Amino acid sequence: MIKVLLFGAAADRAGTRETEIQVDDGVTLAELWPLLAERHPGLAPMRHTLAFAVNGEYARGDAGVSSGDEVAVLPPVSGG
Amino acid sequence: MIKVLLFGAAADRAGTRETEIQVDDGVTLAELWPLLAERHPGLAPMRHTLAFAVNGEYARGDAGVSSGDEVAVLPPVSGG
Amino acid sequence: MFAIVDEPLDVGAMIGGAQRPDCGAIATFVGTTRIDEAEGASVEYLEYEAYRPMADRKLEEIGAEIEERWDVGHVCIVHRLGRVDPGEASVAIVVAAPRRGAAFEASRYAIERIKQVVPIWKREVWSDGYVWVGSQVGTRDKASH
Amino acid sequence: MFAIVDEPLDVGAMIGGAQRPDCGAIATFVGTTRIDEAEGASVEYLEYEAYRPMADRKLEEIGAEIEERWDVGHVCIVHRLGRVDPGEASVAIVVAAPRRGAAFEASRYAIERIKQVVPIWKREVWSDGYVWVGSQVGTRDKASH
Repeated sequence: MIKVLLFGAAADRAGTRETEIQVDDGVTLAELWPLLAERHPGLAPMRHTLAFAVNGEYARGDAGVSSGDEVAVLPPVSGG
Repeated sequence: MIKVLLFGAAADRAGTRETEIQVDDGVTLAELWPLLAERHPGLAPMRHTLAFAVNGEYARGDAGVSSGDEVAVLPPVSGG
Repeated sequence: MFAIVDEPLDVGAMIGGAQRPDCGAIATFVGTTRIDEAEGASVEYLEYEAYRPMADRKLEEIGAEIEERWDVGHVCIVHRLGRVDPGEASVAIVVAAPRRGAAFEASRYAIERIKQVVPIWKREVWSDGYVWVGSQVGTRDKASH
Repeated sequence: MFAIVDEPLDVGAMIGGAQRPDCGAIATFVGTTRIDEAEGASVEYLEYEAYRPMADRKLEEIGAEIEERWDVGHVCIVHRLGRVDPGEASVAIVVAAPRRGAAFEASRYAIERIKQVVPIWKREVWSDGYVWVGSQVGTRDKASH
Protein backbone atom coordinates (compact mmCIF):
# COMPACT_ATOMS: atom_id res chain seq x y z
CA MET A 1 0.00 0.00 0.00
CA ILE A 2 1.30 3.44 -0.99
CA LYS A 3 0.21 6.59 0.76
CA VAL A 4 -0.46 9.42 -1.68
CA LEU A 5 -0.56 13.01 -0.41
CA LEU A 6 -2.05 15.76 -2.53
CA PHE A 7 -1.43 19.49 -2.14
CA GLY A 8 -2.76 22.81 -3.30
CA ALA A 9 -4.59 22.72 -6.61
CA ALA A 10 -4.12 18.94 -6.82
CA ALA A 11 -5.90 18.36 -3.53
CA ASP A 12 -8.55 20.78 -4.71
CA ARG A 13 -9.14 18.94 -8.01
CA ALA A 14 -8.94 15.49 -6.42
CA GLY A 15 -11.30 16.45 -3.63
CA THR A 16 -9.00 14.86 -1.08
CA ARG A 17 -5.64 15.50 0.53
CA GLU A 18 -4.68 11.88 1.04
CA THR A 19 -5.42 8.50 -0.45
CA GLU A 20 -3.93 5.01 -0.55
CA ILE A 21 -3.19 2.90 -3.60
CA GLN A 22 -2.45 -0.80 -3.73
CA VAL A 23 0.40 -1.52 -6.14
CA ASP A 24 2.89 -4.19 -6.98
CA ASP A 25 6.35 -3.53 -5.63
CA GLY A 26 8.63 -1.87 -8.16
CA VAL A 27 5.93 0.01 -10.01
CA THR A 28 7.10 3.41 -11.28
CA LEU A 29 5.56 6.80 -10.63
CA ALA A 30 4.56 6.93 -14.29
CA GLU A 31 2.69 3.67 -13.85
CA LEU A 32 1.08 4.87 -10.63
CA TRP A 33 -0.39 7.96 -12.25
CA PRO A 34 -3.20 6.33 -14.30
CA LEU A 35 -4.47 4.60 -11.19
CA LEU A 36 -4.60 7.92 -9.39
CA ALA A 37 -6.14 9.81 -12.31
CA GLU A 38 -8.78 7.13 -12.73
CA ARG A 39 -9.76 7.39 -9.10
CA HIS A 40 -9.71 11.20 -9.16
CA PRO A 41 -10.60 12.28 -12.70
CA GLY A 42 -10.32 15.97 -11.80
CA LEU A 43 -6.57 15.48 -11.61
CA ALA A 44 -6.17 14.24 -15.16
CA PRO A 45 -5.92 17.63 -16.91
CA MET A 46 -3.20 18.75 -14.46
CA ARG A 47 -0.77 16.00 -15.43
CA HIS A 48 1.75 18.12 -17.34
CA THR A 49 1.95 20.69 -14.51
CA LEU A 50 2.60 18.25 -11.68
CA ALA A 51 5.80 17.18 -9.96
CA PHE A 52 6.11 14.22 -7.62
CA ALA A 53 8.02 13.40 -4.50
CA VAL A 54 8.78 9.98 -3.09
CA ASN A 55 9.43 9.94 0.64
CA GLY A 56 9.94 13.68 0.71
CA GLU A 57 12.29 14.13 -2.24
CA TYR A 58 11.54 15.14 -5.82
CA ALA A 59 11.39 12.07 -8.08
CA ARG A 60 10.92 11.55 -11.82
CA GLY A 61 8.38 9.33 -13.56
CA ASP A 62 10.82 6.41 -13.82
CA ALA A 63 11.36 6.31 -10.04
CA GLY A 64 10.16 3.08 -8.49
CA VAL A 65 7.83 3.02 -5.53
CA SER A 66 7.12 0.20 -3.11
CA SER A 67 4.62 -0.58 -0.42
CA GLY A 68 5.11 1.75 2.54
CA ASP A 69 6.40 4.64 0.44
CA GLU A 70 4.87 8.08 0.64
CA VAL A 71 4.16 9.70 -2.72
CA ALA A 72 3.32 13.41 -2.87
CA VAL A 73 1.55 15.07 -5.79
CA LEU A 74 2.98 18.57 -6.14
CA PRO A 75 1.44 21.31 -8.27
CA PRO A 76 3.77 24.17 -9.29
CA VAL A 77 5.06 25.57 -6.01
CA SER A 78 4.08 29.14 -5.18
CA GLY A 79 5.63 30.01 -1.85
CA GLY A 80 7.13 33.37 -1.02
CA MET B 1 33.77 86.89 5.17
CA ILE B 2 33.29 83.25 4.19
CA LYS B 3 32.59 80.56 6.73
CA VAL B 4 34.58 77.39 6.01
CA LEU B 5 33.49 74.09 7.59
CA LEU B 6 35.83 71.11 7.68
CA PHE B 7 34.85 67.48 8.15
CA GLY B 8 36.37 64.12 8.87
CA ALA B 9 39.99 63.76 7.89
CA ALA B 10 40.09 67.40 6.74
CA ALA B 11 39.06 68.68 10.16
CA ASP B 12 41.60 66.29 11.65
CA ARG B 13 44.46 67.56 9.47
CA ALA B 14 43.44 71.22 9.80
CA GLY B 15 43.08 70.95 13.56
CA THR B 16 39.76 72.77 13.42
CA ARG B 17 36.20 72.17 12.26
CA GLU B 18 35.42 75.75 11.30
CA THR B 19 37.26 78.86 10.20
CA GLU B 20 36.55 82.16 8.47
CA ILE B 21 38.32 83.63 5.49
CA GLN B 22 38.15 87.20 4.22
CA VAL B 23 37.92 87.26 0.42
CA ASP B 24 36.94 89.58 -2.38
CA ASP B 25 33.50 88.90 -3.79
CA GLY B 26 33.55 86.66 -6.85
CA VAL B 27 36.64 84.69 -5.87
CA THR B 28 36.45 81.04 -6.99
CA LEU B 29 36.83 77.93 -4.86
CA ALA B 30 40.10 77.24 -6.64
CA GLU B 31 41.36 80.66 -5.59
CA LEU B 32 40.15 80.17 -2.03
CA TRP B 33 42.08 76.95 -1.58
CA PRO B 34 45.62 78.39 -1.29
CA LEU B 35 44.45 80.74 1.46
CA LEU B 36 43.03 77.80 3.37
CA ALA B 37 46.04 75.55 2.79
CA GLU B 38 48.39 78.31 3.89
CA ARG B 39 46.49 78.76 7.11
CA HIS B 40 46.24 74.99 7.72
CA PRO B 41 49.30 73.39 6.11
CA GLY B 42 48.20 69.91 7.18
CA LEU B 43 45.44 70.14 4.58
CA ALA B 44 47.76 70.71 1.63
CA PRO B 45 48.58 67.04 0.85
CA MET B 46 44.85 66.18 0.80
CA ARG B 47 44.00 68.54 -2.06
CA HIS B 48 43.42 65.93 -4.76
CA THR B 49 41.11 63.90 -2.52
CA LEU B 50 38.83 66.75 -1.47
CA ALA B 51 35.46 67.85 -2.74
CA PHE B 52 33.79 71.14 -1.85
CA ALA B 53 30.30 72.35 -1.22
CA VAL B 54 29.01 75.90 -1.37
CA ASN B 55 25.93 76.55 0.73
CA GLY B 56 25.26 72.85 1.07
CA GLU B 57 25.64 71.72 -2.54
CA TYR B 58 28.62 70.16 -4.30
CA ALA B 59 30.54 72.78 -6.28
CA ARG B 60 33.54 72.69 -8.62
CA GLY B 61 36.71 74.72 -8.44
CA ASP B 62 35.40 77.37 -10.82
CA ALA B 63 32.38 78.09 -8.63
CA GLY B 64 32.36 81.63 -7.29
CA VAL B 65 31.91 82.38 -3.61
CA SER B 66 30.91 85.61 -1.93
CA SER B 67 30.82 87.04 1.53
CA GLY B 68 28.22 85.23 3.65
CA ASP B 69 28.59 81.93 1.78
CA GLU B 70 29.28 78.71 3.62
CA VAL B 71 32.03 76.58 2.09
CA ALA B 72 32.46 72.96 3.23
CA VAL B 73 35.66 70.97 2.77
CA LEU B 74 34.64 67.36 2.12
CA PRO B 75 37.04 64.41 2.22
CA PRO B 76 35.91 61.26 0.39
CA VAL B 77 32.59 60.36 1.97
CA SER B 78 32.44 57.07 3.85
CA GLY B 79 28.92 56.69 5.19
CA GLY B 80 27.04 53.43 5.29
CA MET C 1 17.47 29.49 11.43
CA PHE C 2 15.04 27.78 9.01
CA ALA C 3 11.45 27.50 10.06
CA ILE C 4 7.90 27.18 8.84
CA VAL C 5 5.45 28.72 11.28
CA ASP C 6 1.80 29.48 11.75
CA GLU C 7 2.21 32.83 13.50
CA PRO C 8 3.04 36.35 12.27
CA LEU C 9 6.75 36.83 11.55
CA ASP C 10 8.93 38.97 13.81
CA VAL C 11 11.37 40.36 11.27
CA GLY C 12 12.93 42.76 13.75
CA ALA C 13 13.92 39.86 15.98
CA MET C 14 15.31 37.97 12.98
CA ILE C 15 17.50 40.94 12.08
CA GLY C 16 18.56 41.32 15.70
CA GLY C 17 19.66 37.71 15.65
CA ALA C 18 21.75 38.36 12.53
CA GLN C 19 23.81 41.23 13.98
CA ARG C 20 27.33 39.90 14.43
CA PRO C 21 30.68 41.60 14.93
CA ASP C 22 32.21 39.65 12.03
CA CYS C 23 29.64 40.92 9.52
CA GLY C 24 29.19 44.40 8.05
CA ALA C 25 25.98 43.91 6.09
CA ILE C 26 22.54 42.42 6.58
CA ALA C 27 20.24 42.07 3.59
CA THR C 28 16.64 41.20 4.29
CA PHE C 29 13.76 40.27 2.06
CA VAL C 30 10.18 40.21 3.25
CA GLY C 31 7.36 38.98 1.04
CA THR C 32 4.00 40.52 1.90
CA THR C 33 0.43 40.03 0.77
CA ARG C 34 -0.39 42.50 -1.97
CA ILE C 35 -3.96 43.37 -2.84
CA ASP C 36 -4.28 42.63 -6.52
CA GLU C 37 -7.29 44.03 -8.33
CA ALA C 38 -8.93 42.99 -11.57
CA GLU C 39 -12.33 43.59 -13.15
CA GLY C 40 -13.98 44.88 -10.02
CA ALA C 41 -12.66 42.13 -7.74
CA SER C 42 -9.70 42.19 -5.38
CA VAL C 43 -7.54 39.86 -3.31
CA GLU C 44 -8.74 39.71 0.27
CA TYR C 45 -5.99 37.50 1.69
CA LEU C 46 -3.56 34.72 0.82
CA GLU C 47 -3.58 31.24 2.31
CA TYR C 48 -0.45 29.09 2.34
CA GLU C 49 0.04 25.38 2.81
CA ALA C 50 3.18 23.25 2.81
CA TYR C 51 4.31 19.68 2.39
CA ARG C 52 6.20 19.12 5.59
CA PRO C 53 8.79 18.04 6.53
CA MET C 54 10.00 18.22 2.91
CA ALA C 55 9.50 22.00 2.90
CA ASP C 56 11.59 22.42 6.06
CA ARG C 57 14.35 20.36 4.50
CA LYS C 58 14.28 22.35 1.26
CA LEU C 59 14.70 25.59 3.21
CA GLU C 60 17.74 24.09 4.91
CA GLU C 61 19.12 23.01 1.54
CA ILE C 62 18.79 26.58 0.25
CA GLY C 63 20.74 27.72 3.30
CA ALA C 64 23.45 25.20 2.53
CA GLU C 65 23.57 26.28 -1.12
CA ILE C 66 24.06 29.88 0.01
CA GLU C 67 26.87 28.97 2.38
CA GLU C 68 28.59 27.12 -0.46
CA ARG C 69 28.32 30.01 -2.90
CA TRP C 70 28.89 33.09 -0.76
CA ASP C 71 30.87 34.21 2.25
CA VAL C 72 28.02 34.68 4.71
CA GLY C 73 27.91 34.66 8.48
CA HIS C 74 24.22 34.03 9.11
CA VAL C 75 21.21 32.90 7.09
CA CYS C 76 17.69 32.80 8.50
CA ILE C 77 14.56 31.98 6.51
CA VAL C 78 11.09 31.78 8.00
CA HIS C 79 7.93 31.07 6.02
CA ARG C 80 4.46 31.50 7.41
CA LEU C 81 1.50 29.20 6.65
CA GLY C 82 -2.23 29.74 6.84
CA ARG C 83 -4.04 33.00 6.24
CA VAL C 84 -1.86 36.06 5.59
CA ASP C 85 -3.71 39.36 5.36
CA PRO C 86 -2.81 42.31 3.12
CA GLY C 87 0.48 43.95 4.13
CA GLU C 88 1.39 41.03 6.39
CA ALA C 89 4.59 39.05 5.85
CA SER C 90 4.48 35.51 4.44
CA VAL C 91 8.23 34.99 4.22
CA ALA C 92 11.31 36.67 5.66
CA ILE C 93 14.91 36.06 4.62
CA VAL C 94 17.79 37.57 6.59
CA VAL C 95 21.39 37.18 5.44
CA ALA C 96 24.37 38.67 7.27
CA ALA C 97 27.73 38.74 5.52
CA PRO C 98 31.09 40.40 6.00
CA ARG C 99 30.45 42.40 2.80
CA ARG C 100 27.27 43.72 1.28
CA GLY C 101 27.56 42.18 -2.19
CA ALA C 102 27.27 38.67 -0.80
CA ALA C 103 24.38 39.65 1.47
CA PHE C 104 22.38 41.16 -1.39
CA GLU C 105 23.04 38.32 -3.80
CA ALA C 106 22.31 35.59 -1.27
CA SER C 107 19.04 37.10 -0.11
CA ARG C 108 17.85 37.42 -3.69
CA TYR C 109 18.96 33.87 -4.44
CA ALA C 110 17.03 32.60 -1.44
CA ILE C 111 13.67 33.99 -2.53
CA GLU C 112 14.14 32.84 -6.13
CA ARG C 113 15.00 29.31 -4.93
CA ILE C 114 12.07 29.26 -2.52
CA LYS C 115 9.79 29.99 -5.45
CA GLN C 116 11.40 27.16 -7.44
CA VAL C 117 11.83 24.25 -5.07
CA VAL C 118 10.12 24.60 -1.69
CA PRO C 119 6.81 22.69 -1.60
CA ILE C 120 4.63 25.54 -0.42
CA TRP C 121 1.49 26.68 -2.21
CA LYS C 122 -0.60 29.78 -1.99
CA ARG C 123 -4.21 30.37 -2.72
CA GLU C 124 -5.39 33.90 -3.50
CA VAL C 125 -8.77 34.45 -1.92
CA TRP C 126 -10.54 37.10 -3.97
CA SER C 127 -13.79 38.86 -3.30
CA ASP C 128 -15.33 36.65 -6.03
CA GLY C 129 -13.64 33.30 -5.49
CA TYR C 130 -10.19 31.80 -5.05
CA VAL C 131 -7.34 30.69 -7.28
CA TRP C 132 -4.30 28.50 -6.64
CA VAL C 133 -1.37 30.58 -7.83
CA GLY C 134 0.65 28.86 -10.54
CA SER C 135 -2.03 26.26 -11.28
CA GLN C 136 -4.86 28.57 -12.32
CA VAL C 137 -7.20 26.18 -10.51
CA GLY C 138 -9.98 27.65 -8.43
CA THR C 139 -13.48 29.05 -8.31
CA ARG C 140 -12.95 32.38 -10.06
CA ASP C 141 -14.11 32.74 -13.66
CA LYS C 142 -10.67 34.14 -14.46
CA ALA C 143 -8.99 31.06 -13.02
CA SER C 144 -9.58 29.09 -16.19
CA HIS C 145 -7.61 31.53 -18.35
CA MET D 1 11.27 58.64 5.85
CA PHE D 2 14.80 60.07 5.60
CA ALA D 3 16.60 60.79 8.81
CA ILE D 4 19.99 61.15 10.44
CA VAL D 5 19.86 60.22 14.10
CA ASP D 6 22.05 59.84 17.15
CA GLU D 7 20.28 56.81 18.63
CA PRO D 8 20.31 53.08 17.81
CA LEU D 9 18.17 52.21 14.78
CA ASP D 10 14.89 50.34 15.16
CA VAL D 11 14.88 48.37 11.92
CA GLY D 12 11.85 46.31 12.94
CA ALA D 13 9.79 49.49 13.26
CA MET D 14 11.08 50.72 9.90
CA ILE D 15 9.95 47.48 8.25
CA GLY D 16 6.62 47.65 10.05
CA GLY D 17 6.16 51.13 8.60
CA ALA D 18 6.83 49.78 5.10
CA GLN D 19 4.15 47.06 5.12
CA ARG D 20 1.46 48.20 2.73
CA PRO D 21 -1.38 46.38 0.99
CA ASP D 22 -0.27 47.68 -2.41
CA CYS D 23 3.23 46.17 -2.10
CA GLY D 24 4.33 42.53 -2.17
CA ALA D 25 8.01 42.91 -1.35
CA ILE D 26 10.19 44.71 1.17
CA ALA D 27 13.95 44.72 0.68
CA THR D 28 16.05 45.95 3.56
CA PHE D 29 19.72 46.68 3.90
CA VAL D 30 21.39 47.21 7.25
CA GLY D 31 25.02 48.24 7.52
CA THR D 32 26.66 47.12 10.75
CA THR D 33 30.01 47.68 12.40
CA ARG D 34 32.34 44.83 11.51
CA ILE D 35 35.41 44.10 13.60
CA ASP D 36 38.30 44.20 11.17
CA GLU D 37 41.59 42.73 12.30
CA ALA D 38 45.12 43.32 11.05
CA GLU D 39 48.57 42.71 12.46
CA GLY D 40 47.44 42.09 16.01
CA ALA D 41 45.11 45.09 16.18
CA SER D 42 41.35 45.22 15.73
CA VAL D 43 38.52 47.70 15.21
CA GLU D 44 36.83 48.57 18.49
CA TYR D 45 34.06 50.78 17.14
CA LEU D 46 33.16 53.20 14.35
CA GLU D 47 32.37 56.85 14.77
CA TYR D 48 30.30 58.75 12.20
CA GLU D 49 29.90 62.44 11.54
CA ALA D 50 27.85 64.31 8.94
CA TYR D 51 27.60 67.66 7.24
CA ARG D 52 24.06 68.62 8.00
CA PRO D 53 21.64 69.66 6.63
CA MET D 54 23.35 68.77 3.33
CA ALA D 55 23.44 65.09 4.32
CA ASP D 56 19.70 65.07 5.09
CA ARG D 57 18.99 66.63 1.73
CA LYS D 58 21.19 64.11 -0.11
CA LEU D 59 19.29 61.24 1.48
CA GLU D 60 16.06 62.77 0.25
CA GLU D 61 17.54 63.16 -3.23
CA ILE D 62 18.43 59.45 -3.25
CA GLY D 63 14.83 58.70 -2.34
CA ALA D 64 13.64 60.86 -5.24
CA GLU D 65 16.05 59.14 -7.63
CA ILE D 66 14.67 55.78 -6.57
CA GLU D 67 11.07 56.88 -7.10
CA GLU D 68 12.00 58.09 -10.57
CA ARG D 69 13.71 54.85 -11.58
CA TRP D 70 11.58 52.13 -9.98
CA ASP D 71 7.98 51.40 -9.12
CA VAL D 72 8.22 51.60 -5.33
CA GLY D 73 5.62 52.27 -2.66
CA HIS D 74 7.82 53.28 0.26
CA VAL D 75 11.45 54.25 0.81
CA CYS D 76 12.93 54.85 4.25
CA ILE D 77 16.60 55.55 4.96
CA VAL D 78 18.00 56.25 8.41
CA HIS D 79 21.69 56.82 9.15
CA ARG D 80 23.11 56.92 12.64
CA LEU D 81 25.89 59.26 13.81
CA GLY D 82 28.35 59.01 16.67
CA ARG D 83 29.79 55.85 18.09
CA VAL D 84 28.50 52.56 16.64
CA ASP D 85 29.74 49.43 18.37
CA PRO D 86 30.47 46.07 16.72
CA GLY D 87 27.33 44.41 15.38
CA GLU D 88 25.30 47.58 15.75
CA ALA D 89 23.58 49.21 12.79
CA SER D 90 24.90 52.43 11.28
CA VAL D 91 22.46 52.64 8.39
CA ALA D 92 19.15 51.02 7.49
CA ILE D 93 17.40 51.17 4.12
CA VAL D 94 13.88 49.82 3.69
CA VAL D 95 12.18 49.75 0.30
CA ALA D 96 8.69 48.38 -0.30
CA ALA D 97 7.56 47.77 -3.87
CA PRO D 98 4.72 45.98 -5.63
CA ARG D 99 7.28 43.50 -7.03
CA ARG D 100 10.51 42.17 -5.61
CA GLY D 101 12.87 43.06 -8.45
CA ALA D 102 12.34 46.77 -7.90
CA ALA D 103 12.70 46.42 -4.13
CA PHE D 104 16.03 44.57 -4.41
CA GLU D 105 17.47 46.91 -7.02
CA ALA D 106 16.39 50.07 -5.26
CA SER D 107 17.77 49.04 -1.86
CA ARG D 108 21.11 48.19 -3.43
CA TYR D 109 21.11 51.46 -5.34
CA ALA D 110 20.44 53.38 -2.13
CA ILE D 111 23.47 52.06 -0.26
CA GLU D 112 25.76 52.54 -3.26
CA ARG D 113 24.57 56.13 -3.66
CA ILE D 114 24.93 56.83 0.06
CA LYS D 115 28.56 55.77 -0.22
CA GLN D 116 29.03 58.09 -3.22
CA VAL D 117 27.26 61.32 -2.39
CA VAL D 118 26.05 61.70 1.19
CA PRO D 119 28.46 63.82 3.26
CA ILE D 120 28.94 61.38 6.11
CA TRP D 121 32.34 60.20 7.30
CA LYS D 122 33.42 57.33 9.47
CA ARG D 123 36.45 56.89 11.60
CA GLU D 124 37.58 53.38 12.52
CA VAL D 125 38.78 53.36 16.09
CA TRP D 126 41.30 50.53 16.39
CA SER D 127 42.99 49.16 19.46
CA ASP D 128 46.15 50.97 18.28
CA GLY D 129 44.82 54.24 16.88
CA TYR D 130 42.19 55.54 14.48
CA VAL D 131 41.85 56.02 10.75
CA TRP D 132 39.41 58.06 8.67
CA VAL D 133 38.05 55.59 6.15
CA GLY D 134 38.64 56.66 2.55
CA SER D 135 41.24 59.29 3.48
CA GLN D 136 43.82 57.05 5.15
CA VAL D 137 44.34 59.85 7.65
CA GLY D 138 44.73 58.97 11.31
CA THR D 139 47.02 57.91 14.09
CA ARG D 140 47.63 54.30 13.09
CA ASP D 141 50.96 53.39 11.48
CA LYS D 142 48.96 51.61 8.80
CA ALA D 143 46.98 54.78 8.09
CA SER D 144 49.77 56.24 5.99
CA HIS D 145 49.75 53.32 3.54
